[in-house]
Amino acid sequence: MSETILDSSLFRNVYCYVAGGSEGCVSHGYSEGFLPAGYEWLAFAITAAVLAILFIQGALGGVLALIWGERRILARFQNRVGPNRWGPFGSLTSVADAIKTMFKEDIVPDQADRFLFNLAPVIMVVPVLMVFAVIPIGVGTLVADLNIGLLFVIAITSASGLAIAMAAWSSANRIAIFSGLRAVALLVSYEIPMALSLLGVLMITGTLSMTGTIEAQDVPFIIVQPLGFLVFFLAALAEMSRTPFDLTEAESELAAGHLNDYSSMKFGVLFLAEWAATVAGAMIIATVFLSGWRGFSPIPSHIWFVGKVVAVIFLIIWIRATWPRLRIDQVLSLAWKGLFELTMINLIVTAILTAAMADREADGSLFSAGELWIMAAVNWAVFFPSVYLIGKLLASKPYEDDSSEPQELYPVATEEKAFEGAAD
Amino acid sequence: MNEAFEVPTVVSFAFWVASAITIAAAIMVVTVRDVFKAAVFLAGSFIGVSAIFFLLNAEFVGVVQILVYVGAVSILIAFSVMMISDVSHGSQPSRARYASVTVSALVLAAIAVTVYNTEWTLNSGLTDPDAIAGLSGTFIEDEIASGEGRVRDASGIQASDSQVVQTGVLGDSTGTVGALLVREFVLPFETVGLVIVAALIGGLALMRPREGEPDPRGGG
Amino acid sequence: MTLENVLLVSGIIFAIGLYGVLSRRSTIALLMSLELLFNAVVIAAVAFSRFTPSAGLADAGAVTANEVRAALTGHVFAVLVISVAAAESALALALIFALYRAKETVEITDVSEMKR
Amino acid sequence: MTLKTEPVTINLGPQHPSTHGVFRFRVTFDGEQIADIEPIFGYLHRGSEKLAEERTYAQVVTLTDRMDYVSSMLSNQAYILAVEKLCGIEPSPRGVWLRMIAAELQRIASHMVAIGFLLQDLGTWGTPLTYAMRERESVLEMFEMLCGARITNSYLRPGGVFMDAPVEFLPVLDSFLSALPHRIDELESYLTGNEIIFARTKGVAVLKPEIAINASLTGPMIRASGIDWDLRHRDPYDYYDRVSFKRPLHRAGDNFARYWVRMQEMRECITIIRQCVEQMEPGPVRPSHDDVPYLLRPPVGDAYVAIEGSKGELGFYLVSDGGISPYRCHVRAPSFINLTLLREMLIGTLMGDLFVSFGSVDLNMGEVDR
Repeated sequence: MSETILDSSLFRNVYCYVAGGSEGCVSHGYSEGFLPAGYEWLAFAITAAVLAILFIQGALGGVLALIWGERRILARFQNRVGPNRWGPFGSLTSVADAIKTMFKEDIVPDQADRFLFNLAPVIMVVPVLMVFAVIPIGVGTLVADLNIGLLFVIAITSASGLAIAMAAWSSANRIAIFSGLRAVALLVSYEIPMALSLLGVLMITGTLSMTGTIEAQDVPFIIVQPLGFLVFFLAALAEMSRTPFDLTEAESELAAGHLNDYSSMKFGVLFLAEWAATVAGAMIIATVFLSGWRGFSPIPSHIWFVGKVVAVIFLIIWIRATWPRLRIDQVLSLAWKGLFELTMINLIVTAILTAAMADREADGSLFSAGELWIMAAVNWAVFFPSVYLIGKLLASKPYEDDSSEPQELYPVATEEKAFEGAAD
Repeated sequence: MNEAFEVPTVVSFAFWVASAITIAAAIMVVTVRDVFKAAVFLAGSFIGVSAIFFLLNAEFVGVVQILVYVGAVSILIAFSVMMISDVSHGSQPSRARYASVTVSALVLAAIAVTVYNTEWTLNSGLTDPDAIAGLSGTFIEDEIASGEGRVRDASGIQASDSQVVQTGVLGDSTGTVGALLVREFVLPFETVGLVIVAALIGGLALMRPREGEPDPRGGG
Repeated sequence: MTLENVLLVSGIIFAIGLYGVLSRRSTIALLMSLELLFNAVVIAAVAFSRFTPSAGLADAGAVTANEVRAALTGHVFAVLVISVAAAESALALALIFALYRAKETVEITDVSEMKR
Repeated sequence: MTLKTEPVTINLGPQHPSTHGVFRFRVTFDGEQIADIEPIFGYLHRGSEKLAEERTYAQVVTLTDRMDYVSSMLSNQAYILAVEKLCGIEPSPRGVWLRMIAAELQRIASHMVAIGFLLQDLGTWGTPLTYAMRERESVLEMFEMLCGARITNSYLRPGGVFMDAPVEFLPVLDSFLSALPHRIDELESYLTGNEIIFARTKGVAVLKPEIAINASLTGPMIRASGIDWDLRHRDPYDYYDRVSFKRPLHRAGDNFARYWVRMQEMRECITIIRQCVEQMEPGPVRPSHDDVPYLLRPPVGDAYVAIEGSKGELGFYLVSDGGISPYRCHVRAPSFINLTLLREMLIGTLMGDLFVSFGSVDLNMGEVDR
């Protein structure tokens, strides 16, 4: 087990710096470390702790940057200035907000179930932070290259539904319970198209590992798998509860949903978890569909990755700035009547293509770039008619009879004075 | 005993921790009165079981456990508790509590006696180096397509271009489980698919609007 | 962590689940206990996969790939059991809802119609 | 969801982000579906009608500003018309044209607010709201030019307006009116073709014409149900019989129809204002103080005047006992009357529709509670 974890170079670098001497490190050119032999477990623990702190801090910084960026971009969309007081271009506003949140009074409602109420933020934030561990943010820069990375991400994020349900139920607040019910219905429904849309990618890469997925993308999968990308993107929006699927905390309906009764740092943690989920979701989209850290050589891989993540986040913010929210029944029917069918079409087409071209290439990958381009052509040919058809199917019905059509009456008011002095 | 199947102390320790969490959570599930809390403890128990799966080199099963049980089953149970406020007031244990404890204890005793009195054929008793490599080392397979090819220990051999060095099935179980599911066990696999479809239709049939009830707007 | 220990843990969880099935009155709590029973069985299946060799491996002679793969039969059964359990719990919840709709209760002692 | 589950009763409001002030619903939900709904108001009750009995006729104008604070010019207009009828004052032509311009500008501002907040209720995170509020801001700036106040204008006086428009006003008005169609097009291209807005608003909270008439709904609400009822056309006050305009009707009676009617009415406001500017001639903006003194003492009697407010028929009923202040002042508040159908509109809809339908009524708590 430890061998697979050691394979990721980030972990190896830190581990060998601390432990040195051991077998795996010597073969990679490391010499002495700080610790004597026999204390590998301590080195292991130190490495894990260091990386965990590093990644959590990274995630936190990403979240603060995202909050600031979102506020600035939203302001730009809305003809406003946005936060511009604290720090250059207001970039320290999120920090100030975080500090303010920490100093607020921690309130637990009288009727709340204290155990669940306190536990919910933890359950909410831990899975999201665990996702960051398997995402390669540059060549070899990841904590653990799990051989089941993609499945791990889907599985671990599904726990957030339980956390929302816990937060909602323990608040003993009926509006929060609505949020919990919605969250459960929404998350359980969207997990299915989300997992199925990744299955198409899986057929092409033949691996669940994140690194393997990136290495297989001689052509970014957004081109090879347009349907898969569309469905995964929408499902990810739903899982992150972003517009237009932000029903769990629909501001105009539920105020803040399950967050209603939280205050101080518990609120901060729940809030952090949601925004971290957005960052993580954008990272996964960038990894799986935008070929992760791959790019042209003069620019380092980390910059490529960050650039792609920022592009995805911008798209998400753009959607938030412009789209209204869907209703719960529409959200669910979109999942079951729209996205599910689209993934099925995608799966069938991809399966046929994969079967037709399944032969291992010389470099060990399943498909060459040329074959990926053929796949892309076929998939795009399928993409437009299927999206059009499903869209037609789901579109709101026009008014049934002609009489419902709007009309404008032309006659001048004085010529057709039907009522005489109604007010007298 | 051979070293390949020896369990490291760290893993052993982690197993006991995971087991303790699982059992404690399971006890809470059957004793706590608040059904919603029971559902949360159930999720905790599921996570503990999935940790045990990870420690038993069954990553795929562990992830499926989280995905299905934590992500769907326990959430659906919590959903039901929220919808049916009848249960939220708490569920009393029935009067048959002592009888239940007795029965359970007897079953546990029977299991324990059986487990400790059986002479298990263990992996650690294996001597064939090829078999050990196939399970937990790295191996090379002669004819990959048919599955009948001979397995050879890859640790001493320089693999040629046509040969693929594979990780032992216990080291990297995901691919093998997938292959097994659609080859040897395709019939049970399809049957399970049928069962799920049947459950889906059954659930819909149970929940469909009855005669005279107002038709709900929209899908869902 | 030996096979016996894992099986013992599995047995303990099974016993706890059994206690829950026998003693709880709420059908939802009953369902949860049933899931514990399933989990106990799955742990045992995976443990056998990990610790005991498949039939062909213990014998002398050439080891084939199928024999090696057969060591993971327990994993396959675990996956199948989990799938069936998921279907079962979905159906059970549908039944509980139907029960609640008809009887306004989910307590199992209140719905024993045959007794009367 | 057809699960027969225990109904949940929730108090939404008075402290809630989308109750347009301090309104309170006591809603009984069956799942997400609304089983019963009881509107509760009075949280903004300030006794304006009673306060009016303590003030002179001129002072009451300031109270009307604070009734419907997003269309105070229209409240002013209704009150002033009632006073004029009570006292038999003949208004000055230029003053009437000016107050028609002010009223139509106010209608644009009010509809912009209605549309902006309706879309805010749909969950658009403020983008259409800021676009709509930008237009309202231009209108408010013009009000500032007219009378020095932006929201609580008190611009109108018995017989005309407080003062003539400054020379800069008409050019600004002209540039605003030429820009506005493009702005409305912009807003409409952003909204009217949006599939999510279609899906959320079409066929939701339908009001049949019969029900709408029975409940004496007025304004955009009833015109969205297909009833051609516009007091500017049916019972012209001021000089509305000298201008021509279209009356947009929609027959669906749903949330989308109400949104659409408001959108089109803003375009008609532009043509009305242009006609007013064309027909306006120089002259006094109100009668001299010899004819209309500050301290009005109307003869004993009563008067009811209703105008087409931004939300519907806005009527003022004044009773005079010959004193310096009204003996009784009653307001027919369109927001209040339009609210009476909330129950019929909303039962059976989902929670997400609740606030959208509520927003589509376009009510103002200051006017509902008075």
